Amino acid sequence: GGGGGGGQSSSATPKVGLITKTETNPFFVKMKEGAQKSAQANGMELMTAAGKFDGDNASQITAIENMVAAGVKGILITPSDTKAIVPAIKKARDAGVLVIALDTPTEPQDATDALFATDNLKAGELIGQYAKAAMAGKPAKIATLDLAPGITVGQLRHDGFLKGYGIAEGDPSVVCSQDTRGDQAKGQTAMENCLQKAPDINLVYTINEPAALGAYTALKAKGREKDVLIVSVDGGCTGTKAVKSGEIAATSQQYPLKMAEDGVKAVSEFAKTGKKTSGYTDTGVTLITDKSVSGVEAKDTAFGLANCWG
Amino acid sequence: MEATLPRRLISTPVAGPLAALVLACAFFALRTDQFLTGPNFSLIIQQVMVVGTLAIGQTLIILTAGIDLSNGAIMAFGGIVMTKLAVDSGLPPVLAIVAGLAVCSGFGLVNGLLVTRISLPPFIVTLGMLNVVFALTHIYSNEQTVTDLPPVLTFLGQTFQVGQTNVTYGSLLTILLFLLFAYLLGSTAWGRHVYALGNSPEVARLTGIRTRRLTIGVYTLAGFVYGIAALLLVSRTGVGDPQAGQTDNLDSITAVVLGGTSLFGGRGLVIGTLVGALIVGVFRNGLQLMGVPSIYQTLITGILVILAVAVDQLSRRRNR
Amino acid sequence: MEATLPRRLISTPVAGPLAALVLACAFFALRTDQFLTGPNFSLIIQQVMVVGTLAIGQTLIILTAGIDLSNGAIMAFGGIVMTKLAVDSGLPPVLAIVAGLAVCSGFGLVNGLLVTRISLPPFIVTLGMLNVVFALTHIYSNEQTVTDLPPVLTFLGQTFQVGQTNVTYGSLLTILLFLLFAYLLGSTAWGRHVYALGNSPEVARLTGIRTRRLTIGVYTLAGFVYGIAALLLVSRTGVGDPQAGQTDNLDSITAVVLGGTSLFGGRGLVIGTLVGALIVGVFRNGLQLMGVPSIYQTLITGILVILAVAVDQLSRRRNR
Amino acid sequence: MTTPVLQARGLVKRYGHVTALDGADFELMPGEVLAVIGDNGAGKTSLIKALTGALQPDTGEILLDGKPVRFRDPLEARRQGIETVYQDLAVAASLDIATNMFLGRELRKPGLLGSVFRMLDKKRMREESARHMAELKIGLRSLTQPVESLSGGQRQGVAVARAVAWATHVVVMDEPTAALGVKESGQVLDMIKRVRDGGTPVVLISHNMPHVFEIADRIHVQRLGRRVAQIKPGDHSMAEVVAIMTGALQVSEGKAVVADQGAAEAIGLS
Amino acid sequence: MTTPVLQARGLVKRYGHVTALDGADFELMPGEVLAVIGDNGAGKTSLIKALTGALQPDTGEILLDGKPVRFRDPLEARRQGIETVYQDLAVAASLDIATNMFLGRELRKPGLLGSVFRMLDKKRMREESARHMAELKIGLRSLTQPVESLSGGQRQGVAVARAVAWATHVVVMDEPTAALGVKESGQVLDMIKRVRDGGTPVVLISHNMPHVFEIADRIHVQRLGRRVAQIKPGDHSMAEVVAIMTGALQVSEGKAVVADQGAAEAIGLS
Ligand SMILES: Nc1ncnc2c1ncn2[C@@H]1O[C@H](COP(=O)(O)OP(=O)(O)OP(=O)(O)O)[C@@H](O)[C@H]1O
Ligand SMILES: Nc1ncnc2c1ncn2[C@@H]1O[C@H](COP(=O)(O)OP(=O)(O)OP(=O)(O)O)[C@@H](O)[C@H]1O
Ligand SMILES: OC[C@H]1O[C@](O)(CO)[C@@H](O)[C@@H]1O
Ligand SMILES: [Mg+2]
Ligand SMILES: [Mg+2]
Repeated sequence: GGGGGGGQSSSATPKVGLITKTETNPFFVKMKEGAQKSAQANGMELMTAAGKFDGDNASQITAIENMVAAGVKGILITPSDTKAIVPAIKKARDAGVLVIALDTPTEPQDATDALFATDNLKAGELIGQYAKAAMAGKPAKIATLDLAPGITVGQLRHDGFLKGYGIAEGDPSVVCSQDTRGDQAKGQTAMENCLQKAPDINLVYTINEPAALGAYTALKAKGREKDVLIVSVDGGCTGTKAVKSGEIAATSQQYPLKMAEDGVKAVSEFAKTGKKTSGYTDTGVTLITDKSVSGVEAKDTAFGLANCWG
Repeated sequence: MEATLPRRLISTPVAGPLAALVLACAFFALRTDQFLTGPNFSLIIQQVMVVGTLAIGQTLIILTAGIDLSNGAIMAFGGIVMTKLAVDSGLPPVLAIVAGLAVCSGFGLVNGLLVTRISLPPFIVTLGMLNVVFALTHIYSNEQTVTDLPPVLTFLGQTFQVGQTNVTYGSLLTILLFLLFAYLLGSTAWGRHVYALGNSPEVARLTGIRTRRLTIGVYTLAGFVYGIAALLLVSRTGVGDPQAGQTDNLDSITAVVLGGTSLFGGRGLVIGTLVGALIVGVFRNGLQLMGVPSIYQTLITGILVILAVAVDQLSRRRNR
Repeated sequence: MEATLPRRLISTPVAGPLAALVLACAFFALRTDQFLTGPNFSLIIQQVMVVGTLAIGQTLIILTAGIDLSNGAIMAFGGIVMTKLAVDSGLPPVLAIVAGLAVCSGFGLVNGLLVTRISLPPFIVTLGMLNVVFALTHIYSNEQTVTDLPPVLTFLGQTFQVGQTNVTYGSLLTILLFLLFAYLLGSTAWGRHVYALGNSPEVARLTGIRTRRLTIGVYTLAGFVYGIAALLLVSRTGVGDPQAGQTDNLDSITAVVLGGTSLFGGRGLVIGTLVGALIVGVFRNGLQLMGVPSIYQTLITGILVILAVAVDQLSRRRNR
Repeated sequence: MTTPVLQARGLVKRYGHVTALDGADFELMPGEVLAVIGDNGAGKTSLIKALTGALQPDTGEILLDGKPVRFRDPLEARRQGIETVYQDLAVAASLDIATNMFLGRELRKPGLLGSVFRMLDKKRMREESARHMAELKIGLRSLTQPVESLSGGQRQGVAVARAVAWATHVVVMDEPTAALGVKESGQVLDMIKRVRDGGTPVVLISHNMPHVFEIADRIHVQRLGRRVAQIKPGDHSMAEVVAIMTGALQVSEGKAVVADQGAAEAIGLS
Repeated sequence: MTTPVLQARGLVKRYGHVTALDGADFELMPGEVLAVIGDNGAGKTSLIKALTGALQPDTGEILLDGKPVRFRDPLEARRQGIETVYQDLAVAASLDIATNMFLGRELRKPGLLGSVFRMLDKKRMREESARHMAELKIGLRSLTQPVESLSGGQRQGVAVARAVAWATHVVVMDEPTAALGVKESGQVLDMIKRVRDGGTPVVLISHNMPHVFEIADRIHVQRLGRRVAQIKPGDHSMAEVVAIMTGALQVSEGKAVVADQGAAEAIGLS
């Protein structure tokens, strides 16, 4: 037999785990930083893990198991695969661990104790509405630079954008749709090809800001950057600066730091008092633009830069 | 004949990887209390069983001097087939499983046919197949994760008690599969032919081995094993997940190579692959238990993978 | 000597890939108007230049019977080094570029040393290196994309006019690199030695080639080429992106193998790699222009990759 | 007239613009040792590869015991009891001697273990291999070494022992003694005689004229891809045979005539 | 006493529990053809590999012109003008004949093209290779084929021609005629004589006793990993030499004495 009390950690500082979708997105890095600060403030030890790519369910399951084995009190997770992670979360909860989803809801949403997240459909809707107003009745030729098959945030934002713009999936004004995996280089290639196919594209929806910047570079190479509207989601500092300089027209800003801080606080609370948080906390989303349009509520880039992440 | 047991052990290609595994375990056992426990080992086995099983098929193919980039994708498709047929199409679960196994074997067969009939390089065939099967998975599943599985599909995720430790039936099946293939490769004519084929297809042909048929058989059997991996995956995650397995091709190759099998074919042992898979699982688990931040886990894993094989090389060199 | 030019062309390993490329172009030209235009071809070259340049280094290593999984990661790190030094540390841009090239060469050197000094399999060395460099990139960059680059860093993204078409300096550089390495491999002693090494390290050693030094040189040179790829990437995207290059290792191997080079070493031409990279680029571009949905693009690309090499095989068989 | 055991007519095999076989004929009679000789590149290996299913001729036909056959692969020839030692040594480098000896016809354990579990009888295979190797008197320090670590001659010994152990109809050997020591060569020649005396005809490719003259009943001379003569060792001197082989002499109606005066003088024939 | 050109004392080389060299001595005198003979596995190849830098002996020393040397790789031996034809044919399979002939010492174009651009002079290398191959009179249908498509003998010819073309100090050949035809073997023997007559000593490993007796000035007999005798061909009959090689006779003070009566009788010595 090896040593002490099995899964029961005897160490004094309670542990909290954070499992992100990937290692490579500044969004999640910011989240980790926030969690780290909050953990320190609450006298907790933070453990982190991440998937290898967006959609990597297996690594997230493994991370949950290992964290439970390490004796964490609670786990914060941004689920890569919203349905597939549910059984593993259930096991962790059955083992007495508090599980909170950040950024992305599980399906069903109550598979976790609580959710701190942006409303992604709304994030899409906001930029859709903005685009509609900014186009001011001009006939639109739209390119959508999406995430990848089967990842809910991508789908939700795409759907939200169409809804906000007031068109349905399959509308002929959408002339080009491409997956970018949220990657700048792939976003650029996608935009180049879309322009080759339909040179008169004048509105670009992008899943996130790296994709948007890739699209901008492609447009600039064609000398089209001035007359094409790019809208995006995220509100990272790089992206918000791009809004300020006019490369991106508008973006829906989200607040990962808040998600993480609130999440760690909730786990700390649970560790101390045994009280579990529950339900959905909308961490908010704000449309950021310097060229506001009437009918859509927005904040300027000064606000955006003050609140940006990354 | 003069070779005593320890001497033999040293000269088998598994000794190095095994030494690396033992070293890694010793290290983590010293650094964290939670590591050296029955439940934790049971967990590690659960965590490596899917990639480990894929790596069995990968071992077969690499022994023939091939490579399979499509195994993770085939597994994902198999998982979707099993779960969708059972849940959406209402097929009896056992039939759904059989259908999944058949589909996976079928993809393996196609790989084998392309490799032998048109003499295409396995890298290209399975790369193409990876894309094709990936797309089919997403088209067939319509991007939907399949949930609410009947218990038969998750049976392998159930546990039984060994002493104080819960072990899943899936872990047991994986271990049995490794033993089965160690037997097939080591103690049957078929196994000898696989090695001979990997040494040199021309030599194998000249000695009267039907190399095409053998190759096709190996790819098909590997496909079947991927089907079992699909079932293990489904039972472990409790869902049918179209996103699954995307990095498992490289992960399974890693397990094979860490286990001492040559990518040039004809040399290696499937038990080495088990050790290779466990090395990766132990690193991941141990580093996580030690609370190493995830990006440093990646960094250290990179170094450790190199070190593990270096231990192997250096131990062999001493033996020279 | 009797071999007339067309005969020679048929028997070179590039003929098959070239035929596949031409067929693909013909197909897309018939199916969509926008395909067969100067600007579109200029675009395709821009889109493949980064992976194509990585694939030059990959070709060198594969010719020695090695493989490099770390090239995309090394390039990403190189890009971050160049841009961060120039923007954040205020180094003169040219020095920043030199530093980036040096760092990439350094990683190549480490790969080479591990492969030769401890006789580790290249697969494992570069897999480990992939993880290490990946982690270093994210630690060093702190996940920040580096923007506002000085013009020197994006110079290669500028264009000059050829007829009606804008061509980037980067495209030109890529083509020149391919020609340079075709020359080095085909017309210098060093090139002959690389092939001999790939044929059999033992034979190369016995004929008096310093195989270790040669191998280390090849990996280091490949690293340097990855540094150039980093510069091309930076100039193309206009930023330093820590997330870049993650699938480029497999993509570059694909280009090499599609180009007719054997993964077992000693056989192949770097010009084939260019053709291989273009095949992928043409498929992606053409399918997109035809308006094929993403997931079907993946499906069709999978099939086409297999077909492209099948064309090659069948054309060779006829020639037997 | 007796029917040849193995016969070929007009075999042609081209590789690109190299013609390896250019209408080659071949006849092996029952119970004889037939030597096939010829310069390097004369097409000897190509000929026997075509005869044993290792290579598909472009045209030409092959007859076994007078009946046309087509061996699509070496296995089909083997199934007819034709065993071959190929010049490029068909041994699997990473496998040991016993495994190589039994490759393609492994022995299984008796009883259920063998029939149901298909378990190899490694012990018996090792013992029998040891016996076969001992017959050839090839010195071996261990039977469990992979063959890649054997000396060139030892490796060749494995291939020869294997062919002899299994042949029932025809044995074909492509330069089997090329890498063998004097003693080991002697053993192989003795073994060839024993095989012949057991009634199985042998085809022997060799560049070693003393060996050929010691053992061959008949000699097939191959030149530039075809058979240019069939002779009996007794009818011609070694020097004459060499001259025929190199094209300096030609055989017409069983007698040697000078074809190339210069060449004939160069090799010391007058 | 003249100093040996190449000399070795007490070379030992072990592979696991196989001892390939067991304290082997060796001496090559100026201007001689020294034949090294011995059974398969006697350690001949291991010996010459140790002498030419291809293998690092565990212990023992090597002297070149009386001075101790250590060749850490074959290149260092080569640099001293020692050229070797290895038994396992050091040719690069996918490269053509000319490339193989010049591998490791390629010719560059004259002028800037060569010095700055380091461009190979393919034409000259092809021409010179053709000349060297022609000297050996090996029949070749094309110089641009990859060597993997050559016949066994043709391939061996390439290796021999290369060694002879480059050697300035010592030529070592490990069974160079094993795969060669009669005519080609004769050419190689002639060439060896010419090399010797040019003043370069030659080490020849061969199992072909007639060849050895035809050409060797002295014979080194290797047995069980060490030298058991050094003899002159004139002093002993072929049968005696074979007997020494197999251990049936032992040489003491220059005379053969029977060591193993049974073995001696078995090979026909009384
Ligand atoms: N695969 C191949 N591709 C191209 N040419 C070939 C191939 N195999 C054989 N050849 C050519 O065919 C001819 C006959 O070769 P083969 O091996 O039959 O000769 P051989 O009589 O056995 O010679 P040796 O005595 O040297 O073994 C040679 O010129 C050789 O170069
Ligand atoms: N790499 C190796 N690993 C293990 N054993 C080896 C290795 N190389 C040689 N040996 C063994 O060393 C002994 C001597 O081999 P070597 O090749 O020197 O013999 P040889 O006299 O050249 O024989 P041959 O006449 O057959 O070429 C043999 O028993 C051989 O099996
Ligand atoms: O890749 C999708 C992920 O990327 C983000 O938009 C951050 O850039 C997250 O909100 C989302 O979960
Ligand atoms: Mg031959
Ligand atoms: Mg030898």
